[in-house]
Amino acid sequence: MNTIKRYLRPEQIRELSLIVIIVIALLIFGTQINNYFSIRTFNRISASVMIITVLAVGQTLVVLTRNIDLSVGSIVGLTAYVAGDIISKNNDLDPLLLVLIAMGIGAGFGIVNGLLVAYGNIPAVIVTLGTLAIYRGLLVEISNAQSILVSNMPDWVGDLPRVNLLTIGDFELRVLVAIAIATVILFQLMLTYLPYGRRLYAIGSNPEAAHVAGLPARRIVFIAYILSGALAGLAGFMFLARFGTITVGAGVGLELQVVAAVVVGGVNIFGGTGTMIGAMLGSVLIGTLEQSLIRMNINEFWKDALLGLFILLAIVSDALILNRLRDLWTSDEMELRVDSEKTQAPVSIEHKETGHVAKP
Amino acid sequence: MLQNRDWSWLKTWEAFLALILVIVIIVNSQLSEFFFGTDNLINVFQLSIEKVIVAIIMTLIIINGEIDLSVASMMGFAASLFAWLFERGVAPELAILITMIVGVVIGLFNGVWVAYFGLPSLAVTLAGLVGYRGAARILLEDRSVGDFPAWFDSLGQPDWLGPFSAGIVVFAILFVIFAVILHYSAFGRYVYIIGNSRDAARYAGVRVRQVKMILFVLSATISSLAGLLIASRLGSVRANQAEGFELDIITIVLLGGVSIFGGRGTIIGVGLSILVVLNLRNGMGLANYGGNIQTSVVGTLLILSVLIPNMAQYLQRFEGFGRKQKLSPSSSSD
Amino acid sequence: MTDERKPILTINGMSKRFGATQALDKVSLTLYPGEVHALLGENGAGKSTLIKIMTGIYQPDEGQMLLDGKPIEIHNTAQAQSHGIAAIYQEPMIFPDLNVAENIFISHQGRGAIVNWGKMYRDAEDILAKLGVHIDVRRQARGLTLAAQQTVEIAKALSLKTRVLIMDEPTASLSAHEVAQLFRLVRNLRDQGVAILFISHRLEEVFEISDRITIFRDGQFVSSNLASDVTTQSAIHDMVGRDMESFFVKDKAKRGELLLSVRGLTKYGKFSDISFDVYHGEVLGFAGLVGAGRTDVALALFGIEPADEGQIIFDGEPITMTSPAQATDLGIAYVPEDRREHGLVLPMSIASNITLPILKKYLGRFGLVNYTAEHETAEAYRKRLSIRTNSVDVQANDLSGGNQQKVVLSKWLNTNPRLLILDEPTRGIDVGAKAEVHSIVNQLAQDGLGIILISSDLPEVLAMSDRVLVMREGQQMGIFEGDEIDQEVIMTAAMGQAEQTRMSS
Amino acid sequence: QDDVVVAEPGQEVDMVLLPKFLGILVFDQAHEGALEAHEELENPGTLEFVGPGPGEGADAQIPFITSAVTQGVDAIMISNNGGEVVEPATIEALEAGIPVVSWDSPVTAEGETVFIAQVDFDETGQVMADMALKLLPDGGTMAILSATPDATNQNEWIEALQAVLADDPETYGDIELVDIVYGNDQSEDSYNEALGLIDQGVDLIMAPTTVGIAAAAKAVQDEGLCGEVLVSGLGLPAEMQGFVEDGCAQDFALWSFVDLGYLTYYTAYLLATDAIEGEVGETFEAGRMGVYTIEEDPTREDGKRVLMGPFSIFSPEDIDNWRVELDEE
Ligand SMILES: Nc1ncnc2c1ncn2[C@@H]1O[C@H](COP(=O)(O)OP(=O)(O)OP(=O)(O)O)[C@@H](O)[C@H]1O
Ligand SMILES: Nc1ncnc2c1ncn2[C@@H]1O[C@H](COP(=O)(O)OP(=O)(O)OP(=O)(O)O)[C@@H](O)[C@H]1O
Ligand SMILES: [Mg+2]
Ligand SMILES: [Mg+2]
Repeated sequence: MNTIKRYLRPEQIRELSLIVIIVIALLIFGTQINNYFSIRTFNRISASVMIITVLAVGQTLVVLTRNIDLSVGSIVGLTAYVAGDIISKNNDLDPLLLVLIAMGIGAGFGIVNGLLVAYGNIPAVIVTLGTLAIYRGLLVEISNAQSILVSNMPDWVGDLPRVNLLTIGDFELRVLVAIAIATVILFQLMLTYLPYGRRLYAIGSNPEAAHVAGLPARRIVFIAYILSGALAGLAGFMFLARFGTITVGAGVGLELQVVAAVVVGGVNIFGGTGTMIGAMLGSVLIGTLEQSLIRMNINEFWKDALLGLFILLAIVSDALILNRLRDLWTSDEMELRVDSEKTQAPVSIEHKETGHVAKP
Repeated sequence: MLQNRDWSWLKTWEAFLALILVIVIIVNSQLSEFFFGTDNLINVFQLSIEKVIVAIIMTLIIINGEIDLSVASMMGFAASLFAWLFERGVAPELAILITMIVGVVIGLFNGVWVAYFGLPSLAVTLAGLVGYRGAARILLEDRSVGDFPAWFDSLGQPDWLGPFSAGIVVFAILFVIFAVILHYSAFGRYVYIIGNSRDAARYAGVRVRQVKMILFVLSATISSLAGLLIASRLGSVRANQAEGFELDIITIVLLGGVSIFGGRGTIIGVGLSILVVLNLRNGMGLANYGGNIQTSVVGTLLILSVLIPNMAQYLQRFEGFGRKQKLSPSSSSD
Repeated sequence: MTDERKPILTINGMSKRFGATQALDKVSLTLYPGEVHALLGENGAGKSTLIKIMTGIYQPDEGQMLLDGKPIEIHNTAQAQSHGIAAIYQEPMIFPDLNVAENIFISHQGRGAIVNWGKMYRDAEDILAKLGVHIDVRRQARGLTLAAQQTVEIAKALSLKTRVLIMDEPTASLSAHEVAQLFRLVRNLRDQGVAILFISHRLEEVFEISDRITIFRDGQFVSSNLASDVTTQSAIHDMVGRDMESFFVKDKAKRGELLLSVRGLTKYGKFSDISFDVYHGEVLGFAGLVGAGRTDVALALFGIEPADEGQIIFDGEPITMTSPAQATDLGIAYVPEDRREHGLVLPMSIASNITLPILKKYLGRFGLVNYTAEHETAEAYRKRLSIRTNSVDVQANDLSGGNQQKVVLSKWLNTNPRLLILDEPTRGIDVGAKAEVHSIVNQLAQDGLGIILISSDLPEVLAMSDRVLVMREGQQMGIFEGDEIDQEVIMTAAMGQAEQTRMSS
Repeated sequence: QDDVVVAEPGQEVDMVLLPKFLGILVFDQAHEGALEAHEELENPGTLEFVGPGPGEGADAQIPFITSAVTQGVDAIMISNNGGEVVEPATIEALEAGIPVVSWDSPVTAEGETVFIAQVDFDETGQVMADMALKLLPDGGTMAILSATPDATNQNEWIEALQAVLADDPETYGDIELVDIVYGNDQSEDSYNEALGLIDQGVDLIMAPTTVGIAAAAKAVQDEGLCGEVLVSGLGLPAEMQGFVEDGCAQDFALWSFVDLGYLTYYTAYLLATDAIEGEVGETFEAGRMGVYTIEEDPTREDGKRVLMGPFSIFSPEDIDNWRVELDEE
């Protein structure tokens, strides 16, 4: 039991159960929808999930620190517009450069959010509620309420959603989907193996202790917002490629879907726990529902009601079951044990210089 | 609350809002000679009356240390439910009654999770925000239902009572009632106390759960009422009615000086904030700024409303310990 | 002897002002390697403020700090750590969602770019082993006992090559054997040449552990002497500014009618089979180590965490206690151990705190709160318990610990209780305030209240109680009376070597 | 004819042009046309182009109407997106003596002075039916991807289309209208709705909105179903060209929104300067576009309209004739 406890944490049980739920949902849809288990379904769901997933990764960084970023929908709209505008005017621009520009613009908005939250000491909800509106207004202003049209962009932009990275038999992995998956893996590794990642957890887990422990809390939160902004920029680019036509209303309301995905994925809205894998699974569940219900005969109008129910279930199971598990995991068996003889020996305070981390 | 320190701080905040209000009004009157016309002044209220009605109860909820993100969805759901019943031939009076009862039930549902299961209201009402909107869509799908009886439509029109619509009358009544409740009744005191320290309240024998339950039921009921008022003002209902209103409502409340962490704020501040936001929007409308620009100006104001006191505090070199530090530095008296 | 050594850290003429409060006024302090240096002072004397300056949380208005004779400036905790200065607070500052090893190493900086988990676990185990304790370094810190949390903090300080270790009231919530364990660690560190600045309100501990004692009063330096040259009397004189008579005065109670009978009270996982009686006019002490379950019994009696089994007979009536509101109505009052979290609504005024439990009684016309009546009550208590404040409109936050405790007492006395449960009523308050609380308790017993006094301060329980109930790990070890009330007997019972439970009357 | 009213240039009248949403290309084109007329008539007054952002509710146009009234403008030109919701507000404007000229999408007979109909609404139904017939000569299923459920013009066109299909089963009997969905004139919503239609297996998506038809074409393209699922409706040549070339969209129709804005402005200007009353039978000259008459609207009871027309049909066969030269822009 203890070994199990040691290597399988409650969070992972949470993620496993999410996978089970997704599988069950897929099976149910499979009986209801003809030809459901096909590459087309996979492509459809993955294409609709990829944008949310990238945003959820950024959102998770911020939420881990006990903050929130509600402005992502507006950042997506803005970066999609600006990127579209740039590529419309410079058809020869290198694709990679365009992506970098989009991410840079997103990061710029992240800087504003981060400065206000981390250094202006303003609650994140207030800052990002404000910038949600401000960035949208900015989009209307700079675009002069004009749209970006597919026809003005080079073909590769509109074709991008259909480009495969690799094809194995019938299975196709689209480039944009691969980017989303890579983002998840990259940031999951960051959370696990970079000191910065661990500090995100530390700050969300106990902000006061982080301050006392001398962690540069402000800088860490600031960087989380920049990363979230940059990822929203990436999502903005993906948005441009997927929908082609960008109006001033692009990305409205995305923030809610993203927060919902993150919450369903088991990231604690009050910081400290959660993983990128979980956030991705949350996005997948939401995307599966969205794209499958639309194909079902019952009714696409059930989508939001079901989604609301799933969010509630996620919260309730977190509170009622996961907390039990956590208690169980941290129960007495692994308590402090004092070795009374050894204590008599002098404690050496010398220790190895390099500590616990290795050079890469 | 009768606390010297709080009062002095809030007074300055309210003074700040009042100052902004005066400026906005002066600028507006320069923009249009019709600004001071009764029609315009009533319009200022009339067009957002449902939001400001809900802002009153949201004030109590946030002071209590909770939040209700689902208000706009409940408004939409109530209107949709009413329209759906009406569509099916239910008498409108009965449809209103059913809608309000369902509103109470929804409030109980929200409240149970928060008050009795101790779940975070942010998360619970986020689920509500998505879910109740979804329920509205199940009812109305993408139909637009209208052609309500004339008496119902007239509720929402400016000349229902004198020059006022029913919404304005409801707002005025609720504003006074809730101002008194919040600032002068035991319930209001509990709302503040719980917002400051839920545990201390419980240890003092305050029925914390009951208070939270009442607040969420009130929130759902008033939101349902507001949803019906929109239906009557517009004369038709769609499932997406009132979508996104929660942002405006919360903005108004926070701009009114209510702390997002609970425990602080006054109805008067929120009243001033309502006037500022509505007049500002009206003025920008008169100056031909689009809706998004208006919203971003309000958003800027929201951020400034916290940034300015923070800066002032910083300039006075009150160094806080961590973020938990409240605005006013405490000084020992012995 | 220590004077010949070179000081590690010297503080000269340090001042800090908060608004109208001069928290520190040109204080000085010298820390030598290998000494335990105690810092004493009443509540609000400025001890914590000095520590926060030393660790970079506050910036001083004037004054300087010399490390090894060289002036340094500390702007944040990370800088303090790099100078070898670390602090441990009364409430351990751990990260519940991180595991033990991470908690130890989280503040380490510049040691490579990638976390090597295996090595981190090994290093953490090494450090804990050196401390002679075993904690699973892979488990999450959530749910660790306070003592274990504190051990993690010490391990963390050790891992940071600490030369100056500051401990701000580290023993306030530790049990006696945990304190003993902590002191062993402290002595080991001292022998390694670490300078330890130790703050505590428990004088016995201070004399037990420290080599040197510095005393502040009202933000000013008063004295600094070798511990061997300081007596309890002189220390108190320096702290309070006057001599104090014995603190514990308890007049023998005239035991009145039976007020409360508890039989077989049980709460699964917390305590079981607790039985006792409380009479009017008597003080029933609850002794035991921290975590013995005393607070849980009190919470059950007050309806906050109702018991699962057992009988409560109050005033001859069997009752099922389900909520604090019900308890309050019955005339039971509970002064909780955590004053700041549970006792007071800190940002609210003293007056509204005092009237809170029976606010309903202050409603005037139309059910609205009668502010005049509320003020009169608050003023009355301000005089009666001599709460030191200019006005009852002041936030409870602005009062010192002792005065806050008096506000909590006022709040419950105002409900006109018949049974008063006091949970650690003098924890973290200074000797002067402590004496005042004791005399209030004494007076209340004289007035015929039944009082349950839960305290981990053994001398206090011994002196104040008519009878003492001892608990250990959720079990009732016995009720002691008269001559049986003896430090040794009680400690033995609390530590678990007592004979079978004895019930008295 | 000598009773043709000709506008007298140079009079100062303040005008407001209110589109359904900002950020939709066709409305910008209408604005362009209005600006052209504004300059042509040397109006020293203002022409404001304001409106809600995409995705706002049915009532989002109301504040713009009321604030125009408060500003005391001389004419309001509105493309109604709120069904009857905006009616009380426009009636208030009419009562304040401000002519309300609806264009693109009418308000109601009581809530407007006159409606500038781009094409005959019944004709729109006919045109769409004919395009469908051309694309599905052997019959098949068709679904409509509309803008918002409250867009009066779209609703009327859809009704007209349904009427045509029902009235002539002989010709159209094999075309089955299976679903009507709404994309709210937002690319994302329209795209997702189009995907839903594709999954339903419809043969033809008919989108009487420029945003909808482009999103549908993109969805068909991304699904790799070009030519299998057909796309038709009302579209902008500039936007649709690429899709048509790839075979992902087929025939579509439109009229000139620039002209619509131009004609609307002329009508509103004449009303605001009291040159015409807005009564049936009044005839006026609208600059370069020629002479128009206010007539009873046969498609709406008690409605008055100025009919612009005509339709332009864009089909893949003669793409070389309408191919938009992007370089010109
Ligand atoms: N952040 C602050 N803002 C305002 N006043 C403060 C602040 N911190 C401390 N004070 C005041 O400074 C004085 C010194 O407080 P400090 O916490 O240093 O006392 P202490 O000696 O640690 O007392 P205790 O024994 O109760 O912990 C007190 O009067 C306190 O109210
Ligand atoms: N390590 C711990 N971590 C968190 N909570 C704890 C811990 N130990 C005890 N508690 C909680 O603190 C409260 C007080 O504990 P308990 O009643 O067991 O102790 P006690 O005998 O009253 O000790 P004391 O009052 O001296 O702290 C209980 O609610 C208990 O669940
Ligand atoms: Mg202190
Ligand atoms: Mg206790």
